[in-house]
Amino acid sequence: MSAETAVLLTFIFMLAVVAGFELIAKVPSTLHTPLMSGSNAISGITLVGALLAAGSAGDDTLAIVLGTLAVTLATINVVGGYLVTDRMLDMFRKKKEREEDS
Amino acid sequence: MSAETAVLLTFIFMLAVVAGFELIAKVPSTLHTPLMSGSNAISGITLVGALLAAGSAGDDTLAIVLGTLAVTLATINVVGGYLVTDRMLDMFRKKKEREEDS
Amino acid sequence: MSGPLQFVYILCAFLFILGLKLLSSPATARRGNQLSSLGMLLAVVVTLLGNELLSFQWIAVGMVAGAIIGALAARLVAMTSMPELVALFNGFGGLASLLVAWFEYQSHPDLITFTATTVFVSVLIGGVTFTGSLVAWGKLSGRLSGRPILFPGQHPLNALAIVALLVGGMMFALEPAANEQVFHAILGMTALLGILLVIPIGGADMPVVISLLNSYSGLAACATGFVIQNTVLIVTGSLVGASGIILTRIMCKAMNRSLSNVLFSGFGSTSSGGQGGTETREAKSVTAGDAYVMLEAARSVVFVPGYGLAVAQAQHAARELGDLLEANGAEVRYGIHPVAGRMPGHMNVLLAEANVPYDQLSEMDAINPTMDTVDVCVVIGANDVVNPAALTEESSPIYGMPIIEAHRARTVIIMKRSLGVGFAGIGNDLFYKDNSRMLFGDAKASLQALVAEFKDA
Amino acid sequence: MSGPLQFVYILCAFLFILGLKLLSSPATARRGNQLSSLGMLLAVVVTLLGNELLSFQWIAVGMVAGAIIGALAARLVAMTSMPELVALFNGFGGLASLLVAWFEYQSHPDLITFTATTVFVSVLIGGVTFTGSLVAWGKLSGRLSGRPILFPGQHPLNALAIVALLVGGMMFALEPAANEQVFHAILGMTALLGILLVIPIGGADMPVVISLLNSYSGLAACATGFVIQNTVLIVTGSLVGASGIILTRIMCKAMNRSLSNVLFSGFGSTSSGGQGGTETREAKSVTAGDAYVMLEAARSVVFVPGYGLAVAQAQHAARELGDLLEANGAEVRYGIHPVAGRMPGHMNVLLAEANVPYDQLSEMDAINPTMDTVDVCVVIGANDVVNPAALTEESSPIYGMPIIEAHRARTVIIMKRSLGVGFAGIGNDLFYKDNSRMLFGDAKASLQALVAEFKDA
Ligand SMILES: NC(=O)c1ccc[n+]([C@@H]2O[C@H](COP(=O)([O-])OP(=O)(O)OC[C@H]3O[C@@H](n4cnc5c(N)ncnc54)[C@H](OP(=O)(O)O)[C@@H]3O)[C@@H](O)[C@H]2O)c1
Ligand SMILES: NC(=O)c1ccc[n+]([C@@H]2O[C@H](COP(=O)([O-])OP(=O)(O)OC[C@H]3O[C@@H](n4cnc5c(N)ncnc54)[C@H](OP(=O)(O)O)[C@@H]3O)[C@@H](O)[C@H]2O)c1
Repeated sequence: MSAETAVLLTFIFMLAVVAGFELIAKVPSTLHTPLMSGSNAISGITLVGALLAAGSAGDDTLAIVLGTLAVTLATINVVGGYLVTDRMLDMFRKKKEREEDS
Repeated sequence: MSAETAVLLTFIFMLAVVAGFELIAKVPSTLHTPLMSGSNAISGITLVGALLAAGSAGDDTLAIVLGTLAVTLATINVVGGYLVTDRMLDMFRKKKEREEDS
Repeated sequence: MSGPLQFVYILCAFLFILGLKLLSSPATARRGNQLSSLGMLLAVVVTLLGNELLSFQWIAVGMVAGAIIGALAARLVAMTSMPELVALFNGFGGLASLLVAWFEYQSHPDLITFTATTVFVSVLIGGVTFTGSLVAWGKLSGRLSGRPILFPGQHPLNALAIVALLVGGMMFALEPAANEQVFHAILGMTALLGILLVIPIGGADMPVVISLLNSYSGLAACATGFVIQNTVLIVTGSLVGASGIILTRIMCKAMNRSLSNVLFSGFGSTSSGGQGGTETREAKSVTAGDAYVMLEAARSVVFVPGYGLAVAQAQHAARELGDLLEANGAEVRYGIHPVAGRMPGHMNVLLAEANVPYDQLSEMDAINPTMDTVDVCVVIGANDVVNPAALTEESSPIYGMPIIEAHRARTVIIMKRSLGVGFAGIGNDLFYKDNSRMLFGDAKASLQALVAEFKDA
Repeated sequence: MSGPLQFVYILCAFLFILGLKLLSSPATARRGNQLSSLGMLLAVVVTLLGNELLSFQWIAVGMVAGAIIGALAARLVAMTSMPELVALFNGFGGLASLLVAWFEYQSHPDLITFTATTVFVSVLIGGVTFTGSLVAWGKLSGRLSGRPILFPGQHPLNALAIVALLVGGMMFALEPAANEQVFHAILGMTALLGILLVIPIGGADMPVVISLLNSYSGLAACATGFVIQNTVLIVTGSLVGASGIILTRIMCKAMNRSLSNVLFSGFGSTSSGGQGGTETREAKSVTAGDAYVMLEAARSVVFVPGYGLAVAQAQHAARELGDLLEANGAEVRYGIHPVAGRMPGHMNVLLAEANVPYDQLSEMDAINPTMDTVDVCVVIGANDVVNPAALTEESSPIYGMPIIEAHRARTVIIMKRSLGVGFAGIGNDLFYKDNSRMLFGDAKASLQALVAEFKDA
């Protein structure tokens, strides 16, 4: 990795941390459970690494098992995390909305 | 510029814009005048470009004039901007602090 | 991966950020979550298209299986079991990153030291996250005892395990190809360490543990991002890391305990006994009929739910009573303490499930200043979060923790099964105040009895 | 520039960010500004050390001269002249970036098209910022008439100038070396364009213009940052750009006008006449003695300052009266409208100069809900920001703009020199309400008369 790239990646890291703290500090306590499950879903981004692994496993059985299992687990994390967050958030209704529904 | 560097710089731009909007939206209206003069001072970062110019001017008279004038003006912007902001902010006191002073 | 596809990663990162931003209000939060998942989908598609992968067969198998399991789990779980489900998902995420690192090593055993180091870090964090989250899941779901498991020599044992892991990691990083045995030992040790670190922590502290593990997995993603120069990993990792750290800090602050106290003190190991035994004062107990008379006359009512509401699954009954009180002309609000229940925002999710509109859910800081004008405050299965000792008794372990000041209401009705203690394991003066009335029994049963009184009237 | 020094740029950017973050509270803002200036110092030092510069002689000359001028200007200017000083500094910054771009061209006339394009963009934004800010400075300081200067064919002329500039820019970008004449023409044209664009805008709209020009210079810095691959320029440019855009939006929203209305409508060209002439109702005028009697009996007083406070330099007199009222047992607050005066936060700075503690300065949204319980509301040289027409009269040009609802106080005392209009050029029903009393005269003189009454009593 060139020094230049290292500098740029560090810059990105610094800015992402700042943006992350600012944004998350603004999430109201009402939504802390969805925040927890939602950021858990985002951390399933390891799926990207798992895909690269499973897609290049070749013939080695252990490698295939590792890659496929990694994809499965990461997908559970991503799909389950987003869906459960969606299910929770769908329940948050304003008084007005609630009356319109019923 | 390599494609990779372009991607990284765009990333930095995106994150800086997000961080900038989040941070500045939080500045209370009480401090909007210092914010204006302070961000004006920061925009004097062109000083960096002016320094590079004035430092590599060589013998060309026009180049020397341009470089030196650029350094002068950018320095006015930076020094004046920060000092005037400092002067304003120094006046903002809590009730308690004010009583301690007098 | 080619340039244009890299630009798509910027878009993905932006969608994750936008998703978090929209989470700042319940009205936009759902759209935010959807945008975030769109970002994830994009990242997956770009990864599949932009790399020359050998075979898609195993990818398809894994993704289909994972999607089915994930969707079923998300749809079927009860809202009251949310904490354990998040713990489980978190564990799966940890195991996935461990497996990716293992795969990396398996396919190229002769890694350079730098890469081997990050493989080790990924395995370490991933493994600890996996078994630690499983233990947390067990404690939260009641499959394991919630009591802290303490034994003599625990701290030295943990220290030993950590030292052994670091030594093993060093050996592995320097000569990965020659040290396959060491790598397998590391795998086992990290799994063990996760268990060892979490068993001495009480069940109710599990949300802190999960947040912390989640933030570690974010930091691990950052580290990996630097290694494979993947920007989206760096950004996502930072966001997840920041979220975990902030949630951990909020919980510790609301419990008025330091993080190291949560992790190492075995807090809650004495909770079931408590000081209840030495109590000589008498609490005034009432029947549902008496409580009905008080509520019927009240113009302003505040419900304060706590962990007992979740245990009794009483959220729907609470909503029903609230609606009846409103129909009866009273102003009804719900006062939500930030750490009521067993995870941050727990009560909000339960009440939202029961269709309580979120504009009726008031935060602690909004409800306290108005407490003096409240006619009846109904405490439903809450204990520590309404304990006035936090304000007055300097010797109390929860002294300094902000509480919902229920005792300042004209009348307080407290629904719980006994005079027993809550999570912090300490007695509660509130039960013995002049304006307090205990309505003993399961919270759901008590609420239903009140609902019946209103309907009969 | 070598790697390690590049890392220092990250630190600089972080210091700028931290500086803005600390600006979120008056208690920490000063430290934030100092950290930000430290970041700038670091950036300068790193630039001087990390590049092989030919000579430091001219740098020294420029920096010493600039520092002396800047410091003197910052120390000597009166607080009431802050808007024009910011305009002037902004103009200097614009000219500096124009000169840097010119230098670039002067030293390597055979630029590649891409670089030539950014040189053109820098010259364009820099030049417009320079002359535009100078015009703004002239209007704000009274050296030029504040009236919008409108003439027939203005819009076509501007369009022509812009088209000519774009054609020139294209020619220049394609063959920079051969087109020196064109470049000089571009220099002249941008200067002219800055003047043309700003003269049709009324004096009171100058803060919007300055914010907008400032945000453009941020965007120009971003563009330059991409060209010379300088990260700190990109980040700083984004921050400045965001700040300018947000401030512009706040001002437009608080005035309930669109940005294009501000820039192109010649708003304020009819302001001096106004509808005052057709008024038949009588406003009740009082003397300082009468006003003293009302204030003496008041338990709760709110001051609402406006542009007239700045004109009269009445901030110290207001503070003195406030202190006397407090000594007399009244609760005294200052209700600050976000666009009272002529720049955002203008009133806050003036009152802070007069030593009013910032915890007494209440924002509009905090003061309005309590207005019904206020005994006396003292309006000091404010007009539009307390005009109830904004709430009720759909035909009014300011309809929809949020105001400080002074008319809801038990009694309103209005200090101004006449029944004349304010910036928006419209009449104000407040002056004719039953609970309103006009105290005519210069605001400072009226306040001093009241102070004298209190001291004599
Ligand atoms: N939310 C978080 O993020 C989080 C994280 C970590 C720790 N904590 C801690 O958890 C505690 C939360 O406070 P809290 O007031 O919500 O709960 P609590 O203090 O743990 O008290 C819960 C009460 O509910 C009662 N209860 C249990 N089952 C019931 C049922 N079926 N019907 C009626 N009542 C029932 C219990 O009394 P009986 O046995 O007499 O019925 C118990 O006293 C705090 O100490 C907090 O620091 C929270
Ligand atoms: N703050 C910003 O950022 C900003 C930016 C752009 C535009 N604006 C606009 O500026 C206006 C600000 O409203 P405002 O209420 O502060 O001011 P205003 O509506 O412009 O009214 C100022 C009043 O002060 C009086 N006055 C002038 N000199 C005085 C003196 N020496 N003693 C006493 N009174 C004096 C004038 O009345 P007499 O002549 O009768 O004395 C005038 O009516 C709004 O329309 C706003 O939209 C503000």
